[in-house]
Amino acid sequence: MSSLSPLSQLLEAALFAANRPLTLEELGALDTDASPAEVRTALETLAEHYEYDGHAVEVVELAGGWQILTRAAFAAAVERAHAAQRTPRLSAATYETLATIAYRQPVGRAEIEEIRGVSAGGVLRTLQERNLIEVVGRGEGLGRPLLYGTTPLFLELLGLNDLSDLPRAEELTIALQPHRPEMAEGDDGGALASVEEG
Amino acid sequence: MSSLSPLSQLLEAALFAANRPLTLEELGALDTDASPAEVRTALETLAEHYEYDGHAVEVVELAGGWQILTRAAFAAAVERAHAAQRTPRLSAATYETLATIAYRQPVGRAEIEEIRGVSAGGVLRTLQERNLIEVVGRGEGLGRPLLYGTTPLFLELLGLNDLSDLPRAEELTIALQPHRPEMAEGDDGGALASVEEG
Amino acid sequence: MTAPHDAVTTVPSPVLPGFVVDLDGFNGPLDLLLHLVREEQIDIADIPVARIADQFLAAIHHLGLNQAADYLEMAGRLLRLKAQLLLPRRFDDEGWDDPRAELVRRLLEYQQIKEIAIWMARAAERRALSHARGWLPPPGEAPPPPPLELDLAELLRAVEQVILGIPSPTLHSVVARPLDVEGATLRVEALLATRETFDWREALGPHPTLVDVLSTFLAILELAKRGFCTVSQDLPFAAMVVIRELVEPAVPVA
Repeated sequence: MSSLSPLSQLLEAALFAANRPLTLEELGALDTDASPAEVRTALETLAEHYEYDGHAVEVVELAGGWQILTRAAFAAAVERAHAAQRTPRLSAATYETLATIAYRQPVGRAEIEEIRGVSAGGVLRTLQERNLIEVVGRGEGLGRPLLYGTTPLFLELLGLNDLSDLPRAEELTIALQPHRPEMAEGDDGGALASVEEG
Repeated sequence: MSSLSPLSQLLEAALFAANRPLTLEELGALDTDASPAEVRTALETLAEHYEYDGHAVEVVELAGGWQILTRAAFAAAVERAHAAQRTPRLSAATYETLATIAYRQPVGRAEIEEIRGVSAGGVLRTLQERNLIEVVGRGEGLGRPLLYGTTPLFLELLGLNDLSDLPRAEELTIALQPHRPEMAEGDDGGALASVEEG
Repeated sequence: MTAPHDAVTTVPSPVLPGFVVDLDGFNGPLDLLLHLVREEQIDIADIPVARIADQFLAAIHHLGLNQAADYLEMAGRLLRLKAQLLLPRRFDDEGWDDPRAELVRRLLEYQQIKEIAIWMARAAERRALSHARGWLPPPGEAPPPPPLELDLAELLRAVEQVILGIPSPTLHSVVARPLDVEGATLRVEALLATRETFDWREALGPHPTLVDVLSTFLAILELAKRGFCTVSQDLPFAAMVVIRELVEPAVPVA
């Protein structure tokens, strides 16, 4: 495999110097003469280099940007050496709230509470503090409630590139009653449509 | 050049993920079967790999231990691009957040977001990076939120001597609406009323 | 992306025999209700409300959740639903809306959220196996960023934008002007020196502000307390009249 091009080298340096995904725009600023297509090609060449050489790190496209990450196979070793800690797990209630926001955004607290059937104040604050959701505007109506949406960090947390990587409504199993699938399918449509509208 | 050995891969993953340089001893814990000499050889092989392919990063041994670093030539280029990306002007949203902090300090993120109705995380970071605001303490209440205030640089850039040189809140409406001089006749109620209209 | 089909079947079932369930196992009344429905192998579209309502009440009692507002609200809904279904309806009533429809919709919707939540948890777990760059060397000698421009007029325009954007009168605090009781006292004393009685408004000065009014009022009350004057009102809500009191021994008493 040939040596890395100067552009690939620049991109590699930038990706190594960041601990978050860098957008194509940010990467493009490294060499203003390079077109977005050239930047993308250089990134792909870089990724191939890491692949080909059997490196323990890889160049991945994530959360709308590019990042170098260690390969999953080495997670145990990295943690054993206490070189890095695994991010703490979130609670089921937190994931439910995140799921509601991800599919319904922009969405207000009242709607989140209606869907989950429990008050959401504490969880919303925690999610905001962790920068997984953010206020994206205000709704109409009484008191003009704050509306929430997910952040790029949310995509990073799940390892997604964008929101369309979330399971589509029709990929979900809604059936509560496996012995009566026709029932479930019928009701599926209704509930799914409501999610897709959101 | 042959692919990286499993030990070199382990070392690479750990060096990449660690938040500090790692000592030979720490690296040795990755594979207890490997002797210190083998670890050192594997590190040197890893370093050669990065050398051979013309990578923008290098594996180096410094006082504190082993680490992967961006090569100096590329680090400077990355820094330069990063600095060039900053525009000398602030966006409208940034100005509004700055205005909120200037008049409400010390003020927490939640209050800023409540007043502006949008998420403030990114803007706060930008303002902090530019040394226009700083953390001035912690508030009472849940999670003891960080409180922000303006910096001396903020005053310097505006050509103000101190914060009392900022127009007072009740003068502001008047100053901003010179075509409505009758406002000036009113007492504090005038400023209050105009706020309530908003 | 794994097929989500196995996701639902592997939902950790916190259930022990009967209603003995893990307190932390439920994320709200819908979760508990969904659990009961599943446990009873009930068709979600045809929930026997009376039975489920009783079980729900028993369960929250058992779990000590009968003080939790979220659960109580659901219990109330179920009991209302139970009562509605007890009302007689005609056999030929084609326009009958199943009062359970709303509950069914919410349960299905919630189940969907639960499934997505499980998918997300798994995605996050996979992602957590990869580590980002940990140690970042301190920035080198970067050229200074271009000098920042900051403009006071622009800042003030931004203040107005912020004020306009506030939806309700949440901004109550106006920078307080200190009351000038001392100045007001001087004005009242000057009037008392020359006049035996006067309308208190005369002591306000030209173009009085709210602050002037309050200052003068306090000044008059203070002088009255110290015995320099009395205050009277001819009628309720009529303007106060200030009357000089003769306290100085030097002043001859008739």
